Amino acid sequence: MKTRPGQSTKGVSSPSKSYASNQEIRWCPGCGDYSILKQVQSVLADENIPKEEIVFISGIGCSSRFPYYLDTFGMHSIHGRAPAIASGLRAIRKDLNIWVVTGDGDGLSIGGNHLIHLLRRNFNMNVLLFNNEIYGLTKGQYSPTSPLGTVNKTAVWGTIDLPFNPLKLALGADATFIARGLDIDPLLLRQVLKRANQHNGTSLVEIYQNCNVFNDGAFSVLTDKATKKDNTIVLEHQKPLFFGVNNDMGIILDGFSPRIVKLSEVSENDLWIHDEEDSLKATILTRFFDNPENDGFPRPLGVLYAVNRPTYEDQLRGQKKMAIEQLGQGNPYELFKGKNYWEVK
Amino acid sequence: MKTRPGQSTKGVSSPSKSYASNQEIRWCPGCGDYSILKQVQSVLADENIPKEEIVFISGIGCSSRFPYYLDTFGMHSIHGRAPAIASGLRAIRKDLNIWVVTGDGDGLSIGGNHLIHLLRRNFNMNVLLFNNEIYGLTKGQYSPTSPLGTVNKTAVWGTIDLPFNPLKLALGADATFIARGLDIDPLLLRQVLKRANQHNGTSLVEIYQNCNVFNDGAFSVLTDKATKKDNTIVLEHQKPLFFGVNNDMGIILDGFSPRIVKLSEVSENDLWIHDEEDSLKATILTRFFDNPENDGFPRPLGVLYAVNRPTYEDQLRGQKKMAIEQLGQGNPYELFKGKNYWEVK
Amino acid sequence: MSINTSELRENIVIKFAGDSGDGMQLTGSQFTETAAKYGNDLATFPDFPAEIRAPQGTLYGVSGFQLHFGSTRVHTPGDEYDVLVAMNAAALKTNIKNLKPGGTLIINIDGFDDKFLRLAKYDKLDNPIEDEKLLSNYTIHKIAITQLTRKALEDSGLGIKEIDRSKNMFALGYVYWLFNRKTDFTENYLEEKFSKKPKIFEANIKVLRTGYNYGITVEAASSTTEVQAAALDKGIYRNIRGNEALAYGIIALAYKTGLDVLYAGYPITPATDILHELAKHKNYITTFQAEDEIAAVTAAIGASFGGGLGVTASSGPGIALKTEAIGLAVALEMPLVIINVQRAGPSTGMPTKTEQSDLLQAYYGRNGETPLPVLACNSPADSFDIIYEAGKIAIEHMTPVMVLSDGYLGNGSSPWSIQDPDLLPEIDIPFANQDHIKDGKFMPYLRDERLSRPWAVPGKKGFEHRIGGLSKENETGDVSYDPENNQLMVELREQKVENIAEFIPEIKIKAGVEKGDILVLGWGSTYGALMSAVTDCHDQGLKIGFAHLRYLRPFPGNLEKVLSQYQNILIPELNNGQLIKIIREKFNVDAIGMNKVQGLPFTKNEIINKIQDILKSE
Amino acid sequence: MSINTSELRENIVIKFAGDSGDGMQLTGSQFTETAAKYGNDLATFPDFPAEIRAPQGTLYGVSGFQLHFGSTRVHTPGDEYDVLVAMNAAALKTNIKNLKPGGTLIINIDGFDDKFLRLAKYDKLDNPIEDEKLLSNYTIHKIAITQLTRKALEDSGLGIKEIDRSKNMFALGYVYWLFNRKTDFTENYLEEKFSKKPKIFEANIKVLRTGYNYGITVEAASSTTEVQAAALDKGIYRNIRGNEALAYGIIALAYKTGLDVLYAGYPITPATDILHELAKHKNYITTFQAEDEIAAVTAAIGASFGGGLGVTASSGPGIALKTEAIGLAVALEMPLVIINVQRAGPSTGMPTKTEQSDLLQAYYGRNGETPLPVLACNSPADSFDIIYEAGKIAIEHMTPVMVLSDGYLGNGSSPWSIQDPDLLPEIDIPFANQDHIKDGKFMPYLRDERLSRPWAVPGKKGFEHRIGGLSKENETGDVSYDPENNQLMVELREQKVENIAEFIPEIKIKAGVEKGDILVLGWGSTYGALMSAVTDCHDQGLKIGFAHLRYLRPFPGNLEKVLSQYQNILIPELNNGQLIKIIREKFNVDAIGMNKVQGLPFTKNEIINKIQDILKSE
Ligand SMILES: Cc1ncc(C[n+]2csc(CCOP(=O)(O)OP(=O)(O)O)c2C)c(N)n1
Ligand SMILES: Cc1ncc(C[n+]2csc(CCOP(=O)(O)OP(=O)(O)O)c2C)c(N)n1
Ligand code: SF4
Ligand code: SF4
Ligand SMILES: [Mg+2]
Ligand SMILES: [Mg+2]
Repeated sequence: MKTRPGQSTKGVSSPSKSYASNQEIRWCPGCGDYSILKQVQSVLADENIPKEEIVFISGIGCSSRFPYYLDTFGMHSIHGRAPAIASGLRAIRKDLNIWVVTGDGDGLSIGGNHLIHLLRRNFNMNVLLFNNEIYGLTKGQYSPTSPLGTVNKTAVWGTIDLPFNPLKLALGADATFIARGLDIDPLLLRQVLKRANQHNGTSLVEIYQNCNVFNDGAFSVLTDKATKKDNTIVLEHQKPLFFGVNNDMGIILDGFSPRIVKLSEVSENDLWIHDEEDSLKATILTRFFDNPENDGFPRPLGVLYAVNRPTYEDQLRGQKKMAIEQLGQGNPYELFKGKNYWEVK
Repeated sequence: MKTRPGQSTKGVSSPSKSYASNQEIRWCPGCGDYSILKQVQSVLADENIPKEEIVFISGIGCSSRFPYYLDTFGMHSIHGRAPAIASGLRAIRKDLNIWVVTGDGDGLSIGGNHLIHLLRRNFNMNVLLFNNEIYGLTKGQYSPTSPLGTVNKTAVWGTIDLPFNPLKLALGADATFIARGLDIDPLLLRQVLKRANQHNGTSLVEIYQNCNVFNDGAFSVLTDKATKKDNTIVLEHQKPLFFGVNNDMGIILDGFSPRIVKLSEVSENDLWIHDEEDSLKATILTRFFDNPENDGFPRPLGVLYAVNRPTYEDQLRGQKKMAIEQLGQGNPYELFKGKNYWEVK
Repeated sequence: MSINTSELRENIVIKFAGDSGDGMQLTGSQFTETAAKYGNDLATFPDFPAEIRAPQGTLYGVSGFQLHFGSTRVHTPGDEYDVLVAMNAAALKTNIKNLKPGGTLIINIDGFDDKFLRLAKYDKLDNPIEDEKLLSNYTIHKIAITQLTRKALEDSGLGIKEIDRSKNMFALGYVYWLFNRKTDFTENYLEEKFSKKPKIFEANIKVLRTGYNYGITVEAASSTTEVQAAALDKGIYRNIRGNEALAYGIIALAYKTGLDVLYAGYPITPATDILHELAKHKNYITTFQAEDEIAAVTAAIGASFGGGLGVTASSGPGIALKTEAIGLAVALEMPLVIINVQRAGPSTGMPTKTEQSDLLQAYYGRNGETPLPVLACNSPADSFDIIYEAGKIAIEHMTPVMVLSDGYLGNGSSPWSIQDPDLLPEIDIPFANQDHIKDGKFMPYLRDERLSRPWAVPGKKGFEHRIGGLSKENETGDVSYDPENNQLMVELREQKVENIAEFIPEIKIKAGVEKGDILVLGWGSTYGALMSAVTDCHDQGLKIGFAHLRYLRPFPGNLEKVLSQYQNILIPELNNGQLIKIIREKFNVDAIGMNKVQGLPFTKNEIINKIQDILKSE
Repeated sequence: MSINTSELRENIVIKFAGDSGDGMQLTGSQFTETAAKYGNDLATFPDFPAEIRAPQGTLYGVSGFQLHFGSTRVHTPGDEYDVLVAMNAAALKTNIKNLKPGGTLIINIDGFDDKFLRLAKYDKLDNPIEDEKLLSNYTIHKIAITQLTRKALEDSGLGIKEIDRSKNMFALGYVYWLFNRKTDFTENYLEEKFSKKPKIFEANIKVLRTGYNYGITVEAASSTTEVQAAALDKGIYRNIRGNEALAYGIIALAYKTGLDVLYAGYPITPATDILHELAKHKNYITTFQAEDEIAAVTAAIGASFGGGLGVTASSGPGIALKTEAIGLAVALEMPLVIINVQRAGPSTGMPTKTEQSDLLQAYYGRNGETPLPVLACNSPADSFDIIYEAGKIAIEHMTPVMVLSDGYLGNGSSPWSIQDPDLLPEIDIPFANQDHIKDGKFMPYLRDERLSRPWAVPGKKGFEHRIGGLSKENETGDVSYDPENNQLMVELREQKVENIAEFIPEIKIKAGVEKGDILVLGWGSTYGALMSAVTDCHDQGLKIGFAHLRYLRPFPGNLEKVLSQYQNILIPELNNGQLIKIIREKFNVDAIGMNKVQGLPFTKNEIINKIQDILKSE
């Protein structure tokens, strides 16, 4: 568990239902958010984190309604600012288990700056970025992740803004943990969420989420049974990269260039071995789909990158401790007086 | 020239002085900004851009006083927003030559989001990021580029925020042009500025600038005669990477890992050949100094990366043209009436 | 057998209510467009749930569309309904209290099974459609709309979900019959909308006609109802929503001035519809969806600096984010139009509901002394005029201008007497010229008789200049820390805005007496309710007058005089008292406030009651 | 030979003026600290150029430090100087107009060579130090300070630049002699400051003593001047700058409440000094330099949600950016302290100059109905009390509180009667407890008699709850779109803030009569000037009173009564009329405004003149 490693022995595992609040869930029927909620609840239960130690902070958007549905502490704040709110919370509360829930609009459009600053600072928390490539709550405008040429209410002639590649951007901002999951691949999502929660630092999890009302099927090639295996690749640390309906395709690195190969044609030893700690390889992985040369590459899922770096709050506390040792913490009267006081009698 | 390629034949080259405004320059004596101003004026003159077609937009900071000192159009706006202002201007004015001047605080702290969105959109303009690793105008607080452990007014116990690596962040945001110059290497700076100006898209030029009042010597190893050659490497497209006081050091790529070699020990053919269009190599270049493994690497200067991608304004104009062709541009009365009007007589 | 009798009515208020998935907005707007075609005056009030797709059958998932149409002037969507169409139990429950005694209640009985009753929190033993006492108050039409729709489409080859989705057409067809209106407008609409989905098109048409025919067949009503065309002024009309009218006004500004208009926005409810509309018209203007509200307003400022006209819109929280940049535009004296389609606050509040609580923010919500003109639309159609006037002021007086609309106006609609853009007032663009050059130097802050400065656009040789947010010397615009100059500039900017009073129309008494016991003074979207209420009270012989502010800063020059003609000033607002503060302060008038902060517009009766209270307490 | 005569004076205003590189701020603050040590009451006014390091000798590069010290109560830094130290021609030019006739003028004649004269825009034929007419008005001390300093240090081994940098110590030493004060305080200071640079330390000491001895030796004055200790109330005092006092007040809040205080800020002039000070005291509080102002205020909100106290500060433009988030804090009913160290606006304005023009922004500058308490400090020392009171209100009433200071208070200093934190008023923290649980569910918006809600901090089992910016049901805090509930919550939040009037002290007449012709009503940093002016006028027999608001929202309960005791209400403000708007609106009082928007504080005489004008025009 994220904040108290020894915790899980503390009690019996809570059933995930006990993490559900008494509020009626108000997403559209069929929305991918339901599945994500379920997996999060189940991970909280598996990790056996006491409800009262959990805080969910969100911005504004469909996804950002998330905290209402968990019987933990939570704040549904304002658009784009959840990372900053959570940073302030974490700065004084090392003991809590903190989650940020955001969307592609909330986290990358209005909130992009807070997100990249959070990543470089590396406050320990889990950021779940629900990427549905659309603004759901405001009813269907394009977002910073909508593919080029997307036609919708605000892009009548098609978008011309190159979308962000969120995980690539995160690497540019020196993220220590980046991962990707799918709303309707519960097993993988739970695994990724657990890893994120165990990471000590900011973990950014991009979750592809279907908005069945305004952007239905955006990820269907990645989720439909028929196409999924050929179009996704699940990464595992120190395991070779292979994929495909019959698990018969692999990826090798030819210099800097990844290439797809048939397993029948190369030995498994020649395949690219996933190394979570290699940021350059992670960079190549993030580019599997926005580099035109890499057309046809499977979408990497799982943990792309994970390294350790001191968290902001640990360093902050270190400084605080040092300051207390040096300066004490008692009545600040002496501080106030300073050296140049005088007395009037 | 940026906006009118055929321009330079238009008239005689203007002396750079004619680009100076009548305002007294009010930077601290000795500030690196003076030299940058001079090089910019000289590039404007060399490129022979008519004064009235030039616009400088800046935010707030010492660096952002820049527009006042040029006899062109200019706006000294508000903190962090220059990229957005310039985007709005460019959206309707394809004909101008637009420059954004910003600082490490202005452009990367409060303005970070506008900057990364500008880069992905690729509006054609030149962004000059004066990086002095400090907040100058507000008198010496740390900035998002201050090295870890920096001690100053707001970091009495040393900074604990991992600094941004601006060019790496820019690559993460899909910049099409990134380059780096030094305030007091006029020749190189002019070359870089010219290239930036010729690039059709957003060109981000990071300029290391000495703030001799609050952060004196931050870049002295890169600028002092004695250390400069060993600590910088000037990139040239399709040229091998070598450097050093005696030009006797080179860099090779060993898999993904750059290694410093003595020229005496390898043949020039084995050196890394700079390829401006290779984004992965550019990524490695940006990491020369923030990867602990790369300790002792020279700081890359010049153009790290430059590729072409359609500019935002060109695509916007394309859509506008299409719309005009399809819908006309005359009196919108018919549009207003729509189909469901009725007449009261 | 058909019914031949037809009752003549002046005004009808009809409410369509059902699940948000039931297509009530479409049903309502189709009926509205048809009413418009028949020449009725009208006002609409769509009312959506906060959720995108709330679960079926729940109380909070009820979506409603209210239409008031008539052969006389219509000012509001109406307080109470003559006709209520309730597609399920939740729709009935949330709306029945506003159905007039004796009104017509059309019920889809298939929406009242156990499940629907439970979701609507009715005890299943108390099914309202079997509650004789309740029903006896109304004329009841119980119809198994869902069943009949399914029946009609049983051979359509469509799935049950798709079939059920067209049951709103049954209701619409039935109501068309009830009001003696043809279905052809809607048929044309369906044809266009589903041109690529012929099966769906055919199903919808079939159900629409089934509903219509059902009316004929079962002789459900003793008579149908006739509402004749209204006696509007001569002209070409269309029905228009407020946000659409704002968009068209912006297009008119682009067309008339020839300026490149940049509309830069960031999505937010309820302002986004303006962007949706404008995005279609790239032939007239450029739209830019920015990364946030700050980028939107600053991009607009950039466009204005470039000699275009920058326009931006948002709602409450988004406007808050823009305030720093608006301050820059004030300091620069830059034309800029900012639209605030207000919604219920504070903070996120109730984003889909209406409120007027950003007036003080418009006045004072910036750091430093930052006066700017504030205008407010009073009806959906008026939004066109207001935005055009705002643009004219922004350009002619070189100033940012704030336009206040709200969710009620933005989503609601009213008939608009379409204006030929060629006949709109001319706009005089204060471009810089040689007169603004002194000793060879362009003077960007040399002022004309309006105190307005010249606009010098990049590209114009000899007019190079730099401007910024630092204190500027008058005339030269150079940075200046001179104390007296700073005071002068603060005063000049204030005076410039005050002077606009000379360029705007005086305020007129819109209803009632010119002198008397009470003046009802309103602003913005409450116009309709106040107008109707005062008209009624005046008809009853009360000495009451009604004036409505479209210009809130500066006020019309004669406002003080008008106020002095009445014993009492009543200021009803959909906020906790904002205009009243400004009026009290400016004119030392002890006005009476009336405040509603419920996300809902005033009803006429609320106003009438308040007026009567005041007169009683005298 | 030494001078034995010493003239006794009650009050002295001295101004040190020179280049920003001349160390005038250090000189001024050293003299100030010594005056404080001698027990004088005092007030300071540092005045820097806008540039970081303006070029030497220029007019806009003059840096000044003004000190008023005395044996009687001192309220302002003074309108005119008794003593002016001018290190160069530019310093003389910009300051001579404020030197009292007969005052003492100390001139560094080395700062008047051709180059300095040219930079100061003096004609070189008109060297002011040779202008007998000019000089005859003052007691002149012409000294070749630069030369004498160089001479003193010729063997020091230091370079000329470093030598010249210590010439301020000569001036300081000389002035110490003039006022009969010892140099030892400054010597101790230098020892500490240059502990690692012994050469520099020695040079400074030497020059300091050289200056002092020069006074003795040349018998430059016929007598030295004596200013005795002031009769302050009993207590331990120190001299404190406003921004420092704010920082200490925040530390006191942390100490007294035991809460984790998070101070989250983003640098901006003149608020940043608070962060500079607090960053030193990580033993008491946590500081966080955020990426922008929005991140700063939201981080503070996050800390408060976590059971800490969030504090944030900024100046005008930065406060504008925070307004959306402040609205959230109002809706959440979350303790939060926001400090606005105001500066001259609008927009970037004159960042290093003072103004009071963000009061209306503090009141109204947010979307929706967002009432919050507003407090303002009236002196540097009062800043400590105000911030402590603000924190107490924020916590006890669960509300964001806005504190207004300004550049003049933030940078200026005054003696502070140091308070023992243990003796400060207790703060009652409304933590949630079992009483707030109903039917097993925690009720985050169940209100106490103050209408304040309980604070349940993450980690507390059984108190899990979710809050947000959407409209909330009273008591449960659940999202609610119920119209009446929304109105109720708007009214409760307003009432909660209004009720605070019961917890704050009444306003008192600080000077003059309790009933009479004019009440001068002020707020914020103008306290000193108004106090002195009214005291003078009252001494002259005018029927005038003075009251000053520290609580601006809500107002003290007796304010209306106090206002009613005077014929006229005069409201002087360093803005274009802001408090006056609120007073007029709230109390229907036709107050008279007096407005200065020059980046400068009022002088006493400006106020006196205005008072006399009003009385004359009666
Ligand atoms: C300051 C502000 N600006 C704009 C909005 C309107 N708004 C609400 S949610 C949203 C975008 C939602 O998109 P995303 O974050 O992708 O979430 P989704 O609804 O798709 O889950 C916007 C623009 C707002 N509430 N506040
Ligand atoms: C909204 C706002 N916040 C803060 C400031 C204060 N401020 C002015 S410049 C600056 C930072 C300057 O740093 P940088 O961009 O690195 O420029 P430099 O002065 O170092 O050239 C800050 C914080 C401001 N003017 N406006
Ligand atoms: S609009 Fe889209 S994202 Fe939002 S709840 Fe509905 S399906 Fe989900
Ligand atoms: S403070 Fe630093 S960056 Fe600013 S003008 Fe001075 S030397 Fe240059
Ligand atoms: Mg989304
Ligand atoms: Mg900087």
